This record gives sequence, structure tokens and C-alpha cells, in this order.
Amino acid sequence: MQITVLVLILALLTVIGFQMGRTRAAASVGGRVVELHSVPSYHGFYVALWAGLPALFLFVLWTASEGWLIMQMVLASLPARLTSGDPQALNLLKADILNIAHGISTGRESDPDVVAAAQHYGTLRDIGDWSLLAVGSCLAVVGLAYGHRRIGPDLRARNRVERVVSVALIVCSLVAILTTVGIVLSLLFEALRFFAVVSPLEFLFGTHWSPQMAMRADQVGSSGSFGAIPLFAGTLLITVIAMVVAVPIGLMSAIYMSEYANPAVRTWLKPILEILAGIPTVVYGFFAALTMAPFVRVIGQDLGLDVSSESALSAGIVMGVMIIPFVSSLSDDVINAVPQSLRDGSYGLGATKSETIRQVVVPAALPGIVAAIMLAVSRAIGETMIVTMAAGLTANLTANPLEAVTTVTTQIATLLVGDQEFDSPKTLSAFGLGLVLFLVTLSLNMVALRVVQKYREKYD
Amino acid sequence: MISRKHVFTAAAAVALSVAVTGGANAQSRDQIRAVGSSTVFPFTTAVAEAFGKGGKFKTPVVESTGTGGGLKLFCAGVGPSHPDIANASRRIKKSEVEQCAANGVTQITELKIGFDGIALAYSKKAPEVALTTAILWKALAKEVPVDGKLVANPYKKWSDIDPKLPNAEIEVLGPPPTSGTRDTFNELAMLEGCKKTPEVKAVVADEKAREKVCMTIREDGGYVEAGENDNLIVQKLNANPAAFGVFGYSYIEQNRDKLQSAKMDGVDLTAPNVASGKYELSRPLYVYVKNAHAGVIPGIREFIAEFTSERAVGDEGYLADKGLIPEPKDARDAARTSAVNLTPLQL
Amino acid sequence: MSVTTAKSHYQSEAFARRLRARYAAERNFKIAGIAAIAIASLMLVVLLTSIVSKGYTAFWQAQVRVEVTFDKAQVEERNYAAILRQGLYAQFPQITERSGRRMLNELLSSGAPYELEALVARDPSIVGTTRTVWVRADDEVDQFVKGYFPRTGPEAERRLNDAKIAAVDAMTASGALVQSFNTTLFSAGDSREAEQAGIWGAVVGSLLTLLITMALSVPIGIAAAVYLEEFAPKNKWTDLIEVNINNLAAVPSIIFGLLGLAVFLGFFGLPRSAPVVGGLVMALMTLPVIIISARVALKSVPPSIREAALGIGASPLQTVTHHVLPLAMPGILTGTIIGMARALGETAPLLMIGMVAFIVDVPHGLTDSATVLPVQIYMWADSPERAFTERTSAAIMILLGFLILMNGLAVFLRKKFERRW
Amino acid sequence: MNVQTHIPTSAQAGARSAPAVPNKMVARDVKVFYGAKQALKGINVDIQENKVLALIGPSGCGKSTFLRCLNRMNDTIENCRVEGLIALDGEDVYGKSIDAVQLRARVGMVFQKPNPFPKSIYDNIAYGPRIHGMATGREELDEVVQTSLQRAGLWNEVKDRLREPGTGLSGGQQQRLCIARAIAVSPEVILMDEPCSALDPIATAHIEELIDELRENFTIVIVTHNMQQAARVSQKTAFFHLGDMVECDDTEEIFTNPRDERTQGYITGRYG
Repeated sequence: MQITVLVLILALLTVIGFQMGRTRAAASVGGRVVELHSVPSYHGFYVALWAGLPALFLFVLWTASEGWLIMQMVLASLPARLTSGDPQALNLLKADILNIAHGISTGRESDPDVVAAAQHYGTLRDIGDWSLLAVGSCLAVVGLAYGHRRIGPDLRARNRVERVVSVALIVCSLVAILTTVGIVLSLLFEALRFFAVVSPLEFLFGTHWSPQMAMRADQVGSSGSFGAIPLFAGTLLITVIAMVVAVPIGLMSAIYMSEYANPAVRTWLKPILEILAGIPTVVYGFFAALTMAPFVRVIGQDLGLDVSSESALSAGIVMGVMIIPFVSSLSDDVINAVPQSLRDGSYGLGATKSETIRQVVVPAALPGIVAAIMLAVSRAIGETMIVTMAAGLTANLTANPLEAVTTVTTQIATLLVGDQEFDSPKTLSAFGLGLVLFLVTLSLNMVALRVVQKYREKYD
Repeated sequence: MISRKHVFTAAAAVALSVAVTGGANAQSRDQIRAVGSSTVFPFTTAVAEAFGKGGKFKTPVVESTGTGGGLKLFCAGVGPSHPDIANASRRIKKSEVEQCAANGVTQITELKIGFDGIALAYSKKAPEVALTTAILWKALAKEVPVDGKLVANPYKKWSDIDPKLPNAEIEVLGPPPTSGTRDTFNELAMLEGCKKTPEVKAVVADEKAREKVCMTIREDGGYVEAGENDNLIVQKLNANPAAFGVFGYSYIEQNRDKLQSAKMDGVDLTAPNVASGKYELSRPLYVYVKNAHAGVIPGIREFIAEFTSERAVGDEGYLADKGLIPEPKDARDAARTSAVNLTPLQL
Repeated sequence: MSVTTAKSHYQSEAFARRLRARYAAERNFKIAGIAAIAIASLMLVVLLTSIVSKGYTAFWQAQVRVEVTFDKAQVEERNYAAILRQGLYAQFPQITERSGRRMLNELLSSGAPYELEALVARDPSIVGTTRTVWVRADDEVDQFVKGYFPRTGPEAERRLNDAKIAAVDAMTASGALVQSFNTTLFSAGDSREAEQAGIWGAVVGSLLTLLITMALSVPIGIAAAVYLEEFAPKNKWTDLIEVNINNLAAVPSIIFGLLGLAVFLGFFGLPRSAPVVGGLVMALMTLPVIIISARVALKSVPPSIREAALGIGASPLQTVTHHVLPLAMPGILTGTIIGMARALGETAPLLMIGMVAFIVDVPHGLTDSATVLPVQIYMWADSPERAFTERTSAAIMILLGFLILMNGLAVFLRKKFERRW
Repeated sequence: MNVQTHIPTSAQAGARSAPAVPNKMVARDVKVFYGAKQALKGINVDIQENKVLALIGPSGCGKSTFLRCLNRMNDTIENCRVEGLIALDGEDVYGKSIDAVQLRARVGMVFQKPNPFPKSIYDNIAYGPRIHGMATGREELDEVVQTSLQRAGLWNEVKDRLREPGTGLSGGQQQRLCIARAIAVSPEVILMDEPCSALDPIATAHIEELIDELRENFTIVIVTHNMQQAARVSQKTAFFHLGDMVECDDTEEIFTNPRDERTQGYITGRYG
């Protein structure tokens, strides 16, 4: 309640601050706005920032620390017999107090001291909320007054406001860096523990993947080898099949849509193809396992081939289908970006449409197309659900698309939700694989960027 | 300007760090949380739903994380940010109990809720097959003794092992090494089958080495690690009548019209046969409860009472409908008493 | 080479032959294009057909008519099961033995007594009266009525035995068993009983997750794009950020799940299975998508507009907020919607942060345990009960409906505001 | 079919020109529609062999549209419909006996903005001969490239960097590259759509000189906004106004003694 009120008050004061700042700025030069350093609305923003920001910081600080602070105060007031336990007991005590304070019945008679503490907690929280309301509003008013007082013809309000805004913008773009750092750290930490048990060389160059560790100390008969080459090979095989499906179909669709189809057809076709990209991968997984795999198997048997029921081929084909719109959409964009003048130039020399496309348009769009394919490749490498469902888990070092293979992502998903002991290298290897996966997609993307930068033709 | 910027940065940093500690500490929870094995998941969820329908407590949240992942979360500590219940398709290990204790989770109640039979199933379209664990071992082992030597498994077709068996390629879709089902399968089918194959003893004298030979599964395509989505395996078996699938009893129960399960050493996979121990490919299922949470998280005792009640795990209970094979009556009664009293687990 | 030779070349038989070959190549190329599109569309059709043909029956659910007397004493005891049983037995007076009555009980959903309870809660005046009510049938009956279970064959292998089939047939004949629209599917949370399971909980979970994703990734994404495109100096730091963003767009989604597991759950101690965590992970995942598309949109605003604004004395910030951003907005919006649609369909990262959970209660807040639609699909797909098969496909249809809606909106915006400079 | 036999020479066109010069191309009552909008309202022009015809007129008057009709470049534009007759050497270019591809090889085109393909200079020139199968061997192709570049006056500037991308040249060089590219397929007519509008005066002068030299071997039609340019390079000039051809005559006549007052107004700069 108090928090809602505070938010409302802050919003109101910000708006008022804006108006006051604007008015005062205009008034300070007697309405001759040109004499101001910045236009009046910047003065308004300046005051509004002073009114809103400090109070907002207080608000964030308080909401983040409130629970902890009050809990410390409540615990301090409790008799030692309750609080002297180990940290675990203390955790339970806190939970108990919170539950009672929130009116959650635990179905049990609680210690009267705990009940009293819970009431105490409730009271303190109320006090806290009210004082937050009071302090927050005061801070906003003080800020408003301060900002308001500083307004004058010489105040560089625009520069101040723009600096605040640009700091905010910079912070936003740093989120990307933080995310990358977070990913690397969260993978690296666990991966290092894995590499402490299994040597990175064995992991990267070993050709036998059988992540079995003993379930019991006295159990033997589980090999436990962590050579990830079969996984990389499996991933590569499926990715290649997917690309063999997706690149020609996607590229030709893009070409047809942007060069041949009339606009009405194109308006319909493009979104229809994009639906393929929007279908959740779980759905593709089922399609691959239940429709495509038996189909491929039957066809294979008719041809006298020995097809595994979880062939890399079926997973790859379905993944390719998923990636078609990815290739076609991106290629379509780059093909459209090729200027009409190039096509005209080619037609003007008497080239047919397909000659123009093959010899002028596609080469001109090639860097973009290559980048699109690279992105599609990293998408295929990182795809999880389809391969988990359709490609099986047999770590098979083979180039035969009719056999079952497994991929890096499949192993990550199954290793992490497995029934293993959680500190075993088997579980940790998932992070090792994750790290490799991250690095591979990273370098692929780097290459794609380089390609684009190096070969991009400048058309204006 | 610069000093003010520093003040802001410092304030933001303080806010962030306080948010971390505060967020971790100040939590309350009015809902039971369970984590763990995907095999036990259907049973725990059924109990949770019945418990929630009772109306006194919120429906517990049950997460399928795998036994190991579940026990990891379960053992991470005491307090509302840690789960109250862990489902396991195997017994908790000593090392895990110790890990638990190190994190303050000292009192754990163990509920043995029943059994899961492991079926070797195949499509209804195929003729009936009777297997033995010995045949199974020969079909699936990586190396088998032939003429007094250990060689890479030469059997491509079932009829290579025994002419009476169908003349079809050996293809068994089974759980991956990450799965608890696989471990059970290794131990109950492979090891037993191996023991029943006297030639092995003659070839490999050392017991440890022999056990290793016994439990290593072939990787040349005869055994396909097929993931943990059992519905998919059901459909794959239907599409490929020559293949066998290894999975839980409940799936056989639900797909009797599509699948049949092979007789193992002459015994049919039925609930009575499993409960009496005649059908050997079965494993007990467990639920572990954190005693310290009873009384803090609402409804834990009541949930245990529901879980061990006759209407849940009894012979006619609703878990039997879901495919659980109940324990014999006297074992259930004993388990109920110890569970309701939260008798801590002693290993 | 003179004009005359060229002229003769173009009118020569050799050129005509070559021209025919060139036109044949042209035709083949065009056919290849049509074939590519046809294959892609065919795949879509096959996919959609297989889903719809499996799932459309889930929108109907068998209901059973029972005449029940709301006995006051039994209502007070909350013994609705008994009330229902008595009503049911009255319909089959010829069945008296215990096993037969047990069979009759199995015709109804185990949730049926709670439907009665809800009726009483809504209208207490019905206590003491006799009413005709429709309650859900058991999922096996439902599947049987829909023709998924065989009637013939050895009784032991059938899901429904002869007695049950007879009872179902009798009720169908008397109009006491009909199929009606399955409202439960749209209004309930998850359940282990297929006939009581619904997607509403997952839909709410998805919406809450998406809300967080949107609230975080849209403003941050646009701000970052504006900074990088309009303000950032060209130096190695901004290069780094740029490369970073491009890389993040290609990072597999499962890795974001690992990040969420380590940072939001491990480090910040946020609750498991909460939409707020799902939203945070999805926000990080969609952020690069939004930044990239926003940058493209900003880039497509011609520099002349900026120069015009700067030329009349607007500050860079004013130029951006007054002119560039509004012009780029449709493009940004399209990118945002596509990013959101991707987040809506994503499963893999949520597997890592505990959103693969059985949750019956519909979530009410951002920290309540929740699941999302794709994960619900994933879990239902794994349920052994046969009735979940059609519900899985139905949930897929609903999810696809949302996705098509969002993509359609994006297409519409793109069409409506498409601008060529 | 010989059109000139049964199509009477239009009243305006070529009325005062010497009949000795044969017509390379003729246009009779050419109407062009973009959807429902009519862009040309019946144009009659004779294009004489080995002469430069300049099309002048205010923006949007249909000069470029007309130019693009001459080699059927308008085919590539959606909803564009052409009526009337355009003949090359007496053959209807929209008729069955002439194919668009063949026509465009015979009637080449150079565009307003230099548009070299994203290929090397050599491949830019060799593109046309290759697709038309004009050069059979490596040496022959080399020779075509060299001759074309020499004729376009670019050979000396680029002979050492034939393998570098054509986009790396300066604007004027790029336009000469495009002209060389058009010459390489040995067309009979070259259409130029404001070829100098994107170039500086020095580059423009180069191109103008080039046009004058090319006249010996090719018939040239040039659209220009620059009346001095029209006066400098052309022998014939046609003035277009609002989709009509107002006047077509010897360049000298048009600029010194226009018959129509709209022409008068335009060339004296009163409107445009």
C-alpha cells in the first residue's frame, strides 16, 4: 500500500518538477526563452530528475534491504535459546517468522516467542514502509526544491540532462558485456572442476565418449571415458545435413520470393515460411522422431539400406526444415538490399533473369548470404530439442548419416537432468561441453562478422 | 559532477549487494516443493494433486530434475529456498547423506513407496518372445565369450544366439548412461544374465574384471541409447516391430494395446510378480523428506500421511492406476508408521 | 569487331540455339525456386496437419449426465463422492455387485466430486434438492468415445473391458454421455488426470514470463541500440560491445539456461520455477535480437533527417527522441515482436531453471511457481496416459496460434509502416 | 515485316531532316501505362543511324520511360504496359520475332548512376560477351575486353588493374566502365539515361567526348537534363513534355528556332 502511494507520489512530483522547472526557467528570463542556455523543457527534465532519481535510489535500496534489516532487528530481540542454533536452524526460524507474519498456517502450534517475533516483524515492516513513504517523499521534495533553486539562465540544463541520459544508455549497452561475462564465468567455474578430473586433451581429442561413472563405490564395469570427438562429429554431421537441406531450399525460396514472385504472393509467402521458424523446437522434435524417422527408415529399407531408427538423417532433415526460414528470411533481406541499378545494368546487356541473379545479384549479396548461413550454422549447432528427441544418445563416431549419432547439446541436456551424483565428472562434463559450444558459436560468429566486413560492397 | 557520479555508483553497488543477501535470506514459502527423479515424478504429482484437492494446503510443486540433480538441490541446505522433498529412483547414497549432513540437512525420512518394473517391450505386431537375462546379456554385452575367448559381440540377429528366437536384427532402445533406469538395467539384467552364463566365469577369472565385462553394453548399434522420453520409444517401437524397448512398467500398462512385454526367465511382468520378487527386473522407488521443514513449511506431515495412505499406495490405490507396483501390505504398514513419525534415515 | 558482325551474330542460328538453351536454364531456375518454396510449404502443411489431426479432438470432452441429490448431511461432510455415486448407481439399477459399481465409479473423472463442490459453493440453495448435472467422464472413457481405444480384441489387452463398454454404450444411447466443448482445457492448471488438465496455468506463466522479458529487454535493448547507433564513439570499447551483442545472438539458448542457473538461482538466490527468473533469462536471450533489429531500424533512417534536425539547432538527444526514434519505431517494434515470439516458444533454457515442474495452481505473481506453454507441452508429451497425446497436440495448436498471431502482428506492422527512403 | 512501308511518316517527325539517313529505330504512337496511369501519350520518333538523338524535357515528362521502351527495359517493371509500335531495323521489338534478351544485346543501355557489378574490371566487361557466347576462347575474350576499354577511353587507366573490383574506380571511370561494358556486346544502338548526372564536369567532358567518338559505330539515344550537353553531343533533339513529344528536329533547329512555344520556354529556362 505504502509503496504504491510512494510510487504515485514520486510520479506526481516528477511531473510537477517538470512543470515547475519549465515555468521557472521561462520566468527567470522574463519569457525571452532565447536567453536561456537550454530550452525550458530541459530545465523541466532537470528538476524532474532531481525530484525522481534520489528518491528512486532510496526506494531501490530500501526494498532490497528491508527484509534483511528488519529480520536482523527481530532476531536481535529474540531470546538466545532460539537464535543460538547453527545457520540452518536460523534459516528455519526466519522462515517460520516470515510465514507467521504473512499469515501462512503451518498447521502446528508455534513457540509463543516466535509468534511475538512475527508480530514484531509485522510492526517493524509497517513502520519501515511508512517511514520509507515519509523519507522518500521528503527526499523527492528536497530534490525538487534543490533543482528548482538552481534554475537560471546560465544553468546548463541540457548538458546535465543529456549526461544522465547518456550514462543510462551506456549502462544499458553494458548489459550485453555483463551477460557474456556471466556466461563465461558460470561455464568456466564448473568446467574447470571437470578439467581437474579429466584432462582437457583427452576431452577434446579423445574418440570415445561413454560418460559412465560408478553409481556405487563398490561398483565396477563402467568405463567412463570423456573423449568428446564423437559428439563434435555427430553435431557436425547433423549440422551438415541440416545445411544441405536448408541452404538450397532457403536460398532458392529467397531468390524466388524477391526476384520472381509478385508482391501479392510475396506478402503471403514470406510470413507463411516464417511460421516454420516460429514453431517451437519441441514440436519439431516430435515430428522428427515420429514422422520423419520412420519415413526415412522405410525408404532406406526399400532401397536395401540399413537405417537406424534414430538416424542422423531424419534429425538433420527436420532441423534443416526449421532453419529454412532463417536462411531465406536473412537472404531475402540482403538480396533486396542489392540495388536495382545492378539488375538493370545486367538486363541492359541482354542477360536473362536467372543469369542476372546468378552472376550479379547473388555475388553482390554473397557476404550477407554467407553471414546468414553462418548464423544458421550456429543455430543448428546449438539446437537442443530436436536432436534430443530424434537423434538418440549413442556416441557414434561415424560419417554415415543413416546411423544414430549424438550431439553436444543433447548430452548437456541429458547429463544435467540425469540421475547421477552431482559432483561426478559426468555431470560436470556438461559444463565442459557448454564451454566448447559457446566458444565454437562465438568463433563462427566472429568469422561471419569478418566475412561481412571484409567483403561488404558499399551501396548507397 | 564526478564525485556525485561516484556516490551514485556506490549507492547502486550497495543496493545490489544488499539485494543479493537480502534476497537469499528473506523468503517465505507456503507451498511444498519436491524435486528429483523423472520415474517417481508421475507418482509424486498424483499425490500432490490429491493432497491439494483436499483444500487445506496449496498443491505442492513437483519438479523433474533427475535423481542426482534432485538430491543435490535437496542436500544444499535447510530453509525455504531449498526443497522439502526429493524423489529418487534409487536409494540415497552414503556420500550424498554425508553431503547433506555437511550442509545441515541431518534428519531425513525415507519413504519406500513401491516398485517400478522394467519391461523389455516390443510391438504387438510382432510374435511373442520369451527372453532370459542370459540371452539378453549375450545380445547386449560388448564382449562375449566364444570358444573360450572374449571377443567383440558377434551376434547381429536374435537367431544367432538361439535359433528359436526371431530372425531379426538385435535392436534394443534403452536409456542412456545418464539415466537411473540404465543403472538398474545394468545391474539387474546385465549382471544377472552374465552370472547365468557360465562361460564367462571360465574366461575371466578375476571377479572385478568379470563384473566389468558383464556390465559393459555394446556400442555398435545393437543397443540404441534412446533418450528419456518414453512416449517416443513407445511410438518408435510401434514403427519398428523388430525393435525392443527398455522402460518402466507404467508405460506398458498404458500401452497394452500397442506393446507387449517379453517374459523374463519365464516370468510375466505383472504387479504381483514384481511385488513378490519373481520378476527380477524391478527397482524400488524412494521419496526423501527433510524433517527440519516439517512444521515450518505448511503441510509436510499431512503430505507424508497422504503419500503413505492406503488410498495412494495401497493395492487398489490411485498410484497403482498410474503404474506403481505397491509394496506388500505389511511392509507398507511398517513404512507408514515410521514415515508419519518422521523416523530419520540411518544408513 | 564491327557492328555488322555483331548484328549477324545476334541473328545467327547459333545465337538462337544458345538463346533457347538460356531460356531453358531460366525456366529450370524458376522451377527450382518454385520447388524450394513448395517443399518448404509442404513441410509446413505436413507438420500442421499431423498436429491438428492428432489434437483437434482434445477440444471436446466426454461429459456424463448424473441426477444427484444434494443431501444436506453429505454436503456438510463434503462427501460429494457419495452424492455422485448414488446418482450414478441409480442410472444402472441392474448393477448391484461391488465390482460392477467400482467399474461405474471409474466412468467418472476423479475430479467430478469437486465439480459438485464448486456447484454448491456457487449456489448454496441447491442443497437439499435433486438436480441434473453434467460432470466430466474419465479420460479413458473419453478416449474410448473418441475412438482411440479398440472395442474388440482380447479383453485383457483392452483399456476398457466388456462391462465398461456396455455401460458406456448404454449411456451414449440414452444421451447421458455426450461430447461437449472442453472448457477445462482453457481454464484449469495442470493435472495428472488428463480430463482435468488445462493450459491456463501455463498460459498465465507464459504471460508473466513474457511480461518480465518485455519490461526488461525492450527498454534496455532500445537504449543500447540508440547508444551504439547514435551516440557511441567509434573505439575499441564500442567495438567490443558490438561484437559481443552479435555473438550473444548466436549463443545457443541452452547456454542462457546455464547462466540463469548459476547467476539468478545460485548467486542471487531467486526462487526456482519463478516467472521472474524465466523472464530474466529470456530477457538476456532476446536482448541481442532486439538490439540488432533496433539498430537496423535506426540505421535505415537516412542521415539527412538527422542532419536536418541538427541543422535547425536540435541537440543530439532531441534529434534522436523527436525524429529518429519515431521513424525507426515500426522496425524496432517488428524486431521486438519477433524476439518475444521466440521467447514464447523457447524451452531449453527453462529446463535448467526449474520451470519443468508439475504446478496445479495458476500462478498469481511473479515469484509464484509457474511453468510456460512450451514446457507444458514438453511435460505432457512425456505423460504415459494416452489422453495426454491429444492434449499435447492441442496445446501445440494453441501455442502456435499465439505465435502466428504475434508474427502476423509483426508482418502487419511491417507492411503498414514499411517505408522506402 | 518492314514497318516503314505501311506506317506513314509522322507529320512532325523528321519533316525537315534529310531523308538520306536511314532510320535505325522508329517509334509510332507509343503509349505507356503504369497501371492506370498513362505516362506516354503517343510518341512518334525516328532514330537515325549513327547519329546521337538527345531527349530533353522537364522531370517526369516521360523521356526515361520512352528510352526504356526502346530496349524493353520496362518489361522488368510491374504493371507497365506498352502500346504502339517500336521497330528496330523495321522489326517490331515487341513482336514475336525479336526476343527481349536478343533485343537488349542489340540495343544496349547505360544508366544514370554508374552501376559496375561487384566483380573485377575484366569480368565486368566480359560479362556480356560471356552470356551471349560471343567470345569462344580466352584470347578472344581478352581482345574484346581490351577493345571495349580502349573505345571507352579507359584502357590506359585500368590496364594494370584489370583484376581489381570495378567498384574501386572513381565515378567518371565507373561510368566509362559501364559504357565499355555496353560496347563489349557490340550493340547497334546505345541508350544513355542521364549518364553524366552523377559526375563532375571533368568526368562529364570525358563522357561527352566519348559519345561523340562512339557515334561513328553506334546509334545513340541520350536522355539529358543538361541542354548544353544536348547541344554539344547530339545531332537530333526531341523535346518531351507531360508524356507528349512536342518536337523533334535537328539539334541546331531546336535550339535556335524551336517551333513550339513550350520548347522555346524550356530551352530558354522559363520553366522546367
